[in-house]
Parts: sequence; C-alpha cells; structure tokens
Amino acid sequence: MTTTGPRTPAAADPTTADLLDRVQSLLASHPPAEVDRLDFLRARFDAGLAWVGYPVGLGGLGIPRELQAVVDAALAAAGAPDNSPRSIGIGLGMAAPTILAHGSDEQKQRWLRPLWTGEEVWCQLFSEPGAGSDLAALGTRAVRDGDEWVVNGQKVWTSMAHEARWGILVTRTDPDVPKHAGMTYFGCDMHVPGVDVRPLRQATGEAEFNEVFLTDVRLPDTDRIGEVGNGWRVATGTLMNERVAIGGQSAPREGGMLGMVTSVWRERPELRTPGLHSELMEQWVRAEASRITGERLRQQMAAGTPGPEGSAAKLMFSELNQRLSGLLLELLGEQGLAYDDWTMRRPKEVHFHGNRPGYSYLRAKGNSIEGGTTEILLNIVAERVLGLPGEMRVDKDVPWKDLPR
Amino acid sequence: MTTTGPRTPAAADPTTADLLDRVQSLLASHPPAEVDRLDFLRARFDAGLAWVGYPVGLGGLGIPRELQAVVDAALAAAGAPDNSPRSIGIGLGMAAPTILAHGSDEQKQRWLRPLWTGEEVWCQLFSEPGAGSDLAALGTRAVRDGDEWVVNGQKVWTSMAHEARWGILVTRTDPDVPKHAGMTYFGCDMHVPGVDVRPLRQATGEAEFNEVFLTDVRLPDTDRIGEVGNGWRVATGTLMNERVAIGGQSAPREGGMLGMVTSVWRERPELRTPGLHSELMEQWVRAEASRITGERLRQQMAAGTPGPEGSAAKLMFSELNQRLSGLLLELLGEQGLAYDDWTMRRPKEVHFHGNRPGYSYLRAKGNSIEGGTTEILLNIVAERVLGLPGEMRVDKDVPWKDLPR
Amino acid sequence: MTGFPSLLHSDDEQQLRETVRRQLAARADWSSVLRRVEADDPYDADTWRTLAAQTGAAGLPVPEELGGAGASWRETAVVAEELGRSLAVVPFLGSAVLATAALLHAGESELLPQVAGGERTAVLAVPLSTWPGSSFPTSVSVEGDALTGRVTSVGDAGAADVLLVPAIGPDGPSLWAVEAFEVTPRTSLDMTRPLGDVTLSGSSGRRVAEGAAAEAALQHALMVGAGILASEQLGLAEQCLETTIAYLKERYQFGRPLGSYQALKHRLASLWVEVTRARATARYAAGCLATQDPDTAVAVAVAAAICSDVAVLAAEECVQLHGGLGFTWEHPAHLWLKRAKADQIALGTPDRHRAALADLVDLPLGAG
Amino acid sequence: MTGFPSLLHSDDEQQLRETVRRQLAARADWSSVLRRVEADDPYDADTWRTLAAQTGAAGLPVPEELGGAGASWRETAVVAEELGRSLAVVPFLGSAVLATAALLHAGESELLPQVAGGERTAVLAVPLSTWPGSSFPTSVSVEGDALTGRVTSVGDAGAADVLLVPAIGPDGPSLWAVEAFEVTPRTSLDMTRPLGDVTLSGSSGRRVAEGAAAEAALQHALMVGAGILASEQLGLAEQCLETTIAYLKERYQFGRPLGSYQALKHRLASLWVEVTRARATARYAAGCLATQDPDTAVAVAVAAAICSDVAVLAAEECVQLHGGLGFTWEHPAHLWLKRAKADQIALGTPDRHRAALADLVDLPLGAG
Repeated sequence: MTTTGPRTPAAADPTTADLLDRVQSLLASHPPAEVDRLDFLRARFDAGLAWVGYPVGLGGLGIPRELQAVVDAALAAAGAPDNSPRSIGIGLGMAAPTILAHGSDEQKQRWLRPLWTGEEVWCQLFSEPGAGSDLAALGTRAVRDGDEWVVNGQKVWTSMAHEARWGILVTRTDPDVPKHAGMTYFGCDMHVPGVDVRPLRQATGEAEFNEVFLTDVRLPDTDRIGEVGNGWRVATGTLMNERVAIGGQSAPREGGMLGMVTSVWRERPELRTPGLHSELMEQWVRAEASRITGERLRQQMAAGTPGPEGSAAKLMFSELNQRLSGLLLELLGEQGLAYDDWTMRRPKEVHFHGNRPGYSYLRAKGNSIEGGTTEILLNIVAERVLGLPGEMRVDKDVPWKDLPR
Repeated sequence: MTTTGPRTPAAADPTTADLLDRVQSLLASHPPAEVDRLDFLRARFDAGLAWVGYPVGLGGLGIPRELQAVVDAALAAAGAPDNSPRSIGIGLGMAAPTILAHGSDEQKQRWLRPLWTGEEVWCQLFSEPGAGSDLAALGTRAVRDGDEWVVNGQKVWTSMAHEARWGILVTRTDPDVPKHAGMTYFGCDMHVPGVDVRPLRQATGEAEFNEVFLTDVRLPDTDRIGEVGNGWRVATGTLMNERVAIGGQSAPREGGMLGMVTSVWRERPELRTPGLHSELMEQWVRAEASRITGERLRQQMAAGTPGPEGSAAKLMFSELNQRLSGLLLELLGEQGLAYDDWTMRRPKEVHFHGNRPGYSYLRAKGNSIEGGTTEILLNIVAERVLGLPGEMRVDKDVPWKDLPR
Repeated sequence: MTGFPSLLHSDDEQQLRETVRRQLAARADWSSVLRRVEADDPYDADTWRTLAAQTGAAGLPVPEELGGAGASWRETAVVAEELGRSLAVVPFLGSAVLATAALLHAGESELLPQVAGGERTAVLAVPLSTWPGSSFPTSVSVEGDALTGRVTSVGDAGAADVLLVPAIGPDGPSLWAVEAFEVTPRTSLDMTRPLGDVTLSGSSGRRVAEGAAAEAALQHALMVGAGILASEQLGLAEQCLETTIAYLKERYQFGRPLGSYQALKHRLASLWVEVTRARATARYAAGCLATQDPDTAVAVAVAAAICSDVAVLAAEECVQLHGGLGFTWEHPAHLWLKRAKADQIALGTPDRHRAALADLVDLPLGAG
Repeated sequence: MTGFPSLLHSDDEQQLRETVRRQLAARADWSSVLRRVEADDPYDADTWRTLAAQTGAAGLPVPEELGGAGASWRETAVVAEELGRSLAVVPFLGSAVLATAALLHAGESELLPQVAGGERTAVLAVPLSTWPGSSFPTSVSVEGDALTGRVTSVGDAGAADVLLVPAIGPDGPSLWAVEAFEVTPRTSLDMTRPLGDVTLSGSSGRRVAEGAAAEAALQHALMVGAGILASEQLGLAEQCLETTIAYLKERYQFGRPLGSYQALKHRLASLWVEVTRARATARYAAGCLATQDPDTAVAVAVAAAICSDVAVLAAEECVQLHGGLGFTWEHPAHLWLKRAKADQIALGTPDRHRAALADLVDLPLGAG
C-alpha cells in the first residue's frame, strides 16, 4: 500500500503513547455514550484514527498500519462504536486502497470519508456473464461523450449492489486494441439513471448477489479512476487486496464446518458407522493440519516474512468445507434429506458456509468459485510459487473485438 | 487389419465344419505326439491354421479372425503344442500386423513364418530417452548409403531385446522436415554389428527391459518397411495394435491384486482395523465394478459394437493395482517392510503385478507408465471420446532439428 | 459362458429409452420443472399418466395378467435412467419401483393392477433413507385393522393414493394397504423428489402380508429400490457429464474454449471413466434383479455404492466447471446436485452398502 | 497469544539445517548411496561420525551435562528433515531418536553420554512397525539378568553397538541395555534403512528401567519417534516435489516443457498444498515434543497421519511424472518411493494414528 502526503512529526516517530493520547482526546471531545454514532465515526476519521496507515487528512496518520491494532483496542475498551467493517468489506478492502493508489486528490477527499464511516456503501462491478476467470475479456462498453462517458453492459456476482451508493467499475473503452490495453476504471454512482440492480438467486435459494444492468449510464469523467486505458492495472491492484483479505482467516480447533460434524457425531451415537468414522477422522486430520498451516502463515506474517502458504489457505478451506458438509448430510441420513427454507431471501452478509446442514452443503459449492476458482488458484500456485511455465496464450496480441468467444 | 491375396472357396463361405476338417488333416499328417514341436508349428502355419484371418500362403485362410478360436480349441483338445504366444507377444501383436499391412511380398514371406512359430523373436525399438510419450520426436538417425542405411542412436524400454532376432525400428531419416514427416520404419536384424543390448534395471531390482545402443548399424534397404518418410504412419498402426491387446484383459471376481489383499484379510484377522476395512471395501467395490465394466466391453465386442470403454480399462487397471498393492503393505505392517530379493534378475515374461507384496507395490507403479502413460490416455479419452479440443501444438510445422528439447 | 446377464440394451430396451426420453424432453424440461417447484406444485400428473399409458412405466415388471407391462426390472431400469437425466417429478420410484416390488413379492393382486396401470399411485411408507438390511420399522403400530403412527420423510408421499405401511402389531410385523392418511409436506433438499411425513390416526387398512412374508416383501422392495436407483443415478451422471462437456466446448476464456485446458480435460476424462464404471454396475444390478440371480445382493450393493458417489461427483463437477453460472438458480446444475446428494442418502448411503457387502463376500470388519 | 510453539525455524535452526544439508550433499549423494546398497554395505559410519561431531546430531535433545548438544527435539526434527531429503544411511532414527528418547525418559546416565556423543550406537529393539499405544512387547523374556528371545524387523539393527530391549520377566515389563546379541539382516523394502532380526540367547543385560517406568519410556520413545519421523517424511516430500518440478521444467515433449501442461501443473500445485500442510504439522509436532506440550499426543498423531501419506504421494508422483525414467534403478525416485512407503508403516500407519486420535479427541467409533 502506498502512503502519500507530508508526514507529521508523530509519523516520523510513532509511539504507542502518542497514539493513545490521540485516542483519549477523541474520546474526550466525542464521548461515545453521548454523541451520535456517525458523528463519532466522522470525528475519528478526522482525527486520523480511522486507518492510521493512510495519509494525514484522509483518515490516517501516515504511520505503519500495524499500529491500527493499538487504536482499535483502546477504542473498543472505551465502548466506542465501530464502522461495522464486515458489512462494508468491499469498500474498505478493495475500493479504498484503489482510490488511494490511483484516485485524484478530489476523489480521495470526496470518497474516502463516507466510505470509511459506512455512510456510503461500495460494491464491485467487475465480473460479467462472459468474463469470469478471464476478467480482462469483459465487454461492458464505455464511450466518451464530451465530459461524460456513456456506459452499457451487464455485471454479475455483485454483492451489496442493492445497498450500494457507489461501485468500482471496469469497462472496455477501446475494443480495437488487445484486451488488457483497452480498459478504463470508474467510480460508478449507483443512483444515476440506467443502473438496474436485480437479485441473482443462487443454488441455496437465497440471493446474496446481484446482476447489474447498465443502460446508457452517464458518468462524469471526473469519476474516472486512473488513466484511460489503464483499467487493467488498476483492477489488478484491487484484486490483490481481495486475495489478501480472504487468505487471512483462521479457525480454532474443530471450528467451522468440522465443528458441525463433530457435534453431531458426539451427540448422536446412533448415527455412527465405522465407514463414516474413517472418513470423519481423515477429514478431522486434514482440517487440523489446515488450521496449523494457517497459524504458521500468521507467524510468518508476524515475522515479516509472509510465505506463499497464503495461496494454499483458500484451496484447503473450500475443499474441507465441501467434503465436510457432504459428509454431514450422509451422517445425518434422513435429516440430511431435508432443507430448511427455499424462500427467496436477501442475506445481509456473505457467509461462506452457514450453520444449517443442507444450506452448508450447497453454499460450500460456491467456495471453490468465488474469489478466484480453484482452477485459477492452482494455476497461480503452479506459475508464481512453483515457477512452472504459464499457459499458452492466444489472446495477448489480438484486438479485443476479434477474440473468439 | 487388412487381408490381401486371392481368397479360396473356403474363404468365401467359411464353415466350422470345413475348418475342423483342415485341423483333422493337419493332426493326421503331423501327429503332435510324434513330430517335433517346431515341425508341427511350421506345418500348422503352412496349412493356413496359424492365424486364419491372414491371407492364404501367409499362415491363414483369409477368413474372419473370429474363427481362429475354433482352430485353437480343436488343436488344444488334441494336445497339439502352441507357439507360446505370451513369450512372443510383440511379434504377434505388433510386428506381424505391421509387416502384413506395410511390408513387401518378400518381407511377408521371409518374416511371418518364423515369427509365428517363435523361431525368430521380435522386439520393439521405438522409445528413446528423449522421446517417451512424444514418440515422434525420436532422434535415432538413419542415413542412406547406397543400398544400405547406417543407423545411430539409442532405444529404451525394449523388452525381449536380449532374446530377439529382429526388431521393429523407427528412425529419423530427414531432420529438416517437421517431425512426423521425416521418419522411416525398418525391420532391424539384431545380430548385425553395432547392435548393443544392455539390461535396463528397474525399481523392482529386475531388468524386464533393455536399452539398445545402435552404432553404425548397417541395414539393407530391403529391410525397410513402408516408404521413406512414412515411418510415423506405420508406427501409429503398430501402436494401435498394442492398445487393443492391453485393453482386452479381464479377471474373475477378486482376481489379481484384490485377491492378494482379500486372502490376507481373511487369513490374518489380527491385522484387521476398521480404517483399513473401510479402504478395503472401497477398493473391493471399485475392483468389482471394473471387472463388470470389462465384461460389458467384451459383450460389446461380441456384439460387434465395441465402445470406447476399452480406453477406460487400462486406466482402471493401473489405478486399482497401485491402490491395492499399497493397501496390502499397510495391512501387512511389519511384513510390508520386507522385500524378497534385490538381486538383479532377467524375467522371461513381463508380469504386471507379480504375487509378492513388495514387488507388486513397486511393479504396479509401472502400470501407469508402460503402454501409454495415464496422462496420455486421459488426453486420448478427452479428445477422441469426449470430443474436447486437442492440446495446442507448437511442434507441427517446425523442422525436427529446430524443436526445443 | 460367463453367466453374466446382458449388460447391453436390447433393441426393445433401446426403443423404450428413446420413447421415454422424447416424452420427457417434450413435457418436462428442467425450466418447466423449476417453475413447478417454485409454485409449490411439483407433481406432474399429466406426464406420469402419459408415460404410463405410452410405455407401461407404472408397472413394467408386473405380469400382463396383473395389468402390468409384462416386462422386467431391466426395463424399469431403462426408465429410471431416463428419469435421472430428466428432472420430471413423477412418483416412479415410490410407486412403480418400491410399492410395486413389495406388492409383487407379497403376491398381492387387488391393488397391483391399478398401480401397474397407473390409475392409482401407491407409495411404500418408509423414510426414503431406509436401507436394505435395516430392521423392520416400528413407527406404526396396528391393533385389529387400525393403524396408528407417523412415518417421516416418505418419498413421493404427496402423490400417493394408497400407502403401503409396514406396521408392528401384537403378532409381529405386517404390511398394510391404507387409504386414509394425512401427509405433511417436508421441505426437501431435493426439490424434485418431495418428501412428506405421513400420519395415521387409527386408519383402517387391508393386510397385504404378515410375519416373515411382510419382512421379506419390505426387504425385497428396498433391495429393488436401491438397485433401480443406481440406474437413475447413472442417468443423472451421464446428463451432468454431457452438459458439462457441451459447455466447456462453447465457453471461451482467455481466447480458448475451456475444454482445451488440459486440467479440465483430464477431470472430464476421469469422470467419464467413473461413469463408465457406474454404467456397467447399474446394468448388472438390473440384470440380476430381472432374473433373481443369486448374485443380486452383491450386484445391488456394488451398484448402489458406486453409482451414488459417481452421481454426486458428476453433479459437483457440473456445478464447479460451469463456474458462477452453475451456482445460480437459473441453471439446472443445482437441481441435479440436490437430486444426486439426496439419492446418495436414499435407500442407504454408499457406506451402508459397502458394510452390507462386507458381510455378503465374507470380509468381516472384526478381528475374527 | 495463541499458545502455539513457533512453527518457523529460528536462525540457529536454519544454520543447523544448512550445515547438515551441506555435509550430506558432499558425503552421501544418492548415487553413492545406491552403490553402497548394491555392495551390501549400506551403513555410512563416516558420515554419521562427521554429522555427530559437527552438529551434535547424535544427541541433540540430550543435556550438555549428559554429553549431548543441549538442544531439543526441534533441532532433532531439523536434522530428520534433511535426512529425509538425503538418502544417507545413518542410524539417526534408531539411535539419536528412539533409543535416546527411551534413555532420556528412563533417566539413564551411563550409556546416554556415549550415545549422545556418537561413540556408540544404541538401538531400540522393537519392530520398526511398532506404533505408539501398542501393548508392551512380549517377544523377549528375562530371567535374572539373562535375556532370551527374538525381535524381528528392527530398524538400524545392523549398526547397533548396544540394544535397548523391552523384555517381560517374572516382575513384569522392563527395559535392558544388552551388548551381546546376534543380528540377521532382513531384505528390506527400504534399502536405505535396513532392518535386522535380533536374537538374544540368554545374553546378560543391564536393567535400565522396570515396571511402569519401562512401559512409559517405551511409549515415550515411540511417540517421539513417530513425531520426528514426520519431519523426515516432510523432507522427503519436499525433495520429491522439488526434483519433479525441476524435471518438468527441463523435459520437453511435443515441443513444450512438460511443466507447461496444465494437468501436470495442477497436480504439482495440489501436491505443493499437501506439502505445505505437512510442513505445518511436522513443525507443530516437533515444537510440542520439545516443550512437552499437553497437546503433544494430538500433534504427533496428526503429523504422523498427514506426513506419512504426503510423503508417499510425493514419491509416487515423482515416479509417475518422471515417466519411464522414474521407474529405473538409475534414478533416485525409487529410493524415495521405498523410503516413503516404509516410513508410512514405520511407527504406525496413518490408520493407527487416526484411530489413536479418535480416542484423544473424543470421537469414538462405537455407537456410544
């Protein structure tokens, strides 16, 4: 992550004591018990205590991001409200670093504060029906018209689009050059005419995601992020941040899906069979090994030497979730034939496995697709970690419009 | 298989009765109990009863090959000697069809009779250290010198080379054209100077195979099989015959490796554990399913509608052999740590798994390599059976000498 | 020579298959099934009537003199295979397989003709997860001719005119035909084979079998059910494989069809090998059932163990290799996945069948 | 914060690893090991002496006052990992791990210094396949101080100066140091860890522990052995993976490096994921052993179950992906394969370790 702007004296010599002083004066000027939640969050942002690694004036202090933990702990101890980071993950994890790295000063001033406070939710307008793993093949067209761009196309797998005020949007602006060269990145106002958000129902019966149809949507050129034709590089940066976010999760022993299976095993002896026991223990061992792998990764990161093990974490996670949730249904037998509710619902958060057996089984199938398919991740491991040759490419030098599809 | 030559009246209307008459007159003129084995076999060949599908004059009667079973049964019932087909499998299965399809009349007359009687053993000089799955990349050079060819190179994985009188040999005769175009096929006299056969020891400690070094070997042009530059097409035909031969095998319930495991399971209850039982039953079911698949394939062939299931047979066979032989060692525990003999030996026949646990485990590892690797077979299934696109090729139009290697 | 039944389809069987496939394609494509399921009216009585009338699907193994088609479990398996490819919601498994097998085995001749003709739908009242070899159910008790109790998760219960109910009375087990019952629909993982809980509140019934004959009829029905279900699973696996192959040929990523990527090619080729294996076992089980071969119990256990897992694998690969599309409600992959997973549990998990097999082929778990 | 031991190598451990790797590369490359094995003189006493002298490898966990290096099982695991990469035939597992663990646990202080200094090689006389939790062996009986019996398949027996023998006497189990014994070499699947059958014909011994202490010392040794063996298996798996990757980068078929074929790339990537998992478990087991963490038994069972299978998988993939070459005597792949398979059986198969784990974490097999 790049940090810009002049550094304050505090940034040159950051100390915990200084940080705690700043926290104390924020709490003194805006006692959490007395002020409105949003007022507090805005004040926290303005005090540079939102994300201390960000520059001064943009919610930070330009000091190492690791020090954020000090602030968070002190504020939590004082009962201060937080910005519900889980519900604004796309904004915090993907949009914000992109705006910081590639946005103009005006854009940073306009977007980052309400993004961080949660006043303005962001969504991600990347994937298209015809461009999944091959994101750079996307075809949503943006055509310049004076100081505006006219956008037409369809995006898919957009979580939170129905609640979002803004979207990070990648478009095709020049179909006559090879695909990576003709893309441009925007901040897309989700409230302008022509943006049509429709729920995308999935195998579980819910609609966690949306399709977004863009029809003659007019965006001001001032909402363009990065140069015209530079959209691929900007988008790649955004996706890096996504991968890091997903790889960092962990669980206690017998956490997650495994815990659901072991609870049933312990509580319902009448369901046990030797064959299922054998499968249970195999998966138990694999799950525990994955947990220890996660711990090793965290130790590496703490030591400042992150290894490529992060790439393994998501692969292990989805494989385990799928096997364990399948095993659970077999173990449950008759109860495994049931489902709780097929009603079309719109969950508030993305949850990767849930806690109902049938739902978990179905939802886990998405784990090896969302956030990079298993196949793409294996390619990445083979090429970037093991140094094996890349796939043969036939699409590098062909104008986008001439690609077979 | 092509059959050539004029057909006799018997061939036009083959009947079992007529065939049995011919068998009876052979037995009458050459009573097996009284004549020398080789004399009998030669007489059988000359009577057209060697391989009835072959043309008259070349050991056959030009009638459907299915009728061979009638002859074989009648001769076996009469106690007649056979030509030990298992020890001359390469000659019968690969060399003979190739000579029949591509050889000159003189070559057919010279080679087929002693090949069939077993007087002259044949071996296969195809694979090279640098050309395994990619056979067409081979580099053994043959350079024309008047009425002769001078051959230099190295072949590998040659079974029976140390007992062979002849070898079917593929060489590179034109390095300046793409690899498939510059190859030429020979019958190679294994007794000429410059042919050096060395045992190739394998993981099991035995040497079933050989390396064959060819140094300034001079072959007469009359031993060339097919046109100059046509060697790839001839060799492809040879390999087709190999695949058919391997795919046709079958086993009774609990035959082969599975039987070794189930015997130990039944006879040594003290070794049983629930975990191994679970694995045993999974493999039992897979083995039985493969056996039934083999039976279905045979029913299809009998009905004259062979399906692509043959391609599956070898994949199933090697996978089962490997898993079961590995399971057997785990089941045996302490005894699984032992081996019987590391002495370098030269077995007379290729056996795909053997009957000693440690040997079987090691030997089974060859099953997924010999006769087409698992990877190549999966490619073939994907492309020829499922109709998926072929691998991208970079070597089709490049002169052989310019290929990266 | 080998004692094997034919594992190939005869011309008649091939013709039956084509007729059924044509009917199902015309009448019950997956999107119309999905709309029915969403409207909470899944059963497609029209299609069932048509199939029964045109192909005798409601009573294939029933002798002609009992109103059936006079065919065998082989033909039943052909229809099951096609129903596995389709997603049509018809009470074939419950009525034409499970109930019919029980009635045939019990020597019943009153209800059977109506069932075989498709006029009435009979359903065997056991949880769909019941496996061959499980002990006789005790959830319904009988006194005199009055049955009381509750059977949960009965497959096709919502389509039943008559229930065949295993019950326990003072004299032991018995099997009853009951017409007065209440069905509470369950929300089922497999939306295309809805389950229902059946309640009997002193309903009067007609006794169809008692004692050992009742137990044997039930066991026979479960065995036949598991064996025929293998063909349904085979059909489903074939459908998933074919759909996935077609998709990978037409879907381009990075300028190439997905089907040109070797890792995907190898996975599909491996899946094809598994489907090939499943096909042989399903045909063998059906062949054994048709002739009451002494190897039937082994054949069924093998087919059930193999086909259950292959169907799930095929459906899971279908979802995965379709990427995001395969995870949406508007693509049939999720319907196949749900059916495959439910079928894996129905009439015994693979684990149960392998355990049964261990007894049958003398490979005991215990330390002797 | 988490209570986890460090799963990373400290600078000292890293340095130890490099020293050992350098020594082994210089003194015992695979082709020289193969020549030794073929000459029926596998033990490389020189290399063992050098390792012991330069790194303390013969007694890493032994306190300095007892003649050891005063390090811990963590450092022992580092050496085991390197020995798993190499194929050097040294009695590390038998002497520096199994016997040392038993002597340490028994509080022995006479023999231990000699063993820890590498002057004498002590070997624990149990079949290499013995697993933690198995019952105390009864193959040797003791009367007075005279031991009689036979122990088969003892790892490193051929290198032993002293045997540590579990024996059963009138007073129950005991553990003895014995110097008079006969060793009959066995032909071993793993030629680089030769086994021998040990015969004791009334040999007199010195009692090292008795009763519960003897049992506990043996159990401790087996537990330590299984835990350290996991690191050997990890090293072997890493070596196989790296060798295979290097080969696939340089081997061309059809005009492209084999490593450019996606199916092979995915297999290697999956193998890398497995090796990553194995690494974490092996380090965790070593860390727990070093601090006698209460979680040690679980950590060892997990590491043994995972690393055994990963090593076999890696060696099998190494053979397969080298094609014919990997199946020849003149390529090290077969040596790794034999070691990996023997290691999978040594000190308990994965199946045994998973069964032990089921007890440890309260997931019983039985129906309660």
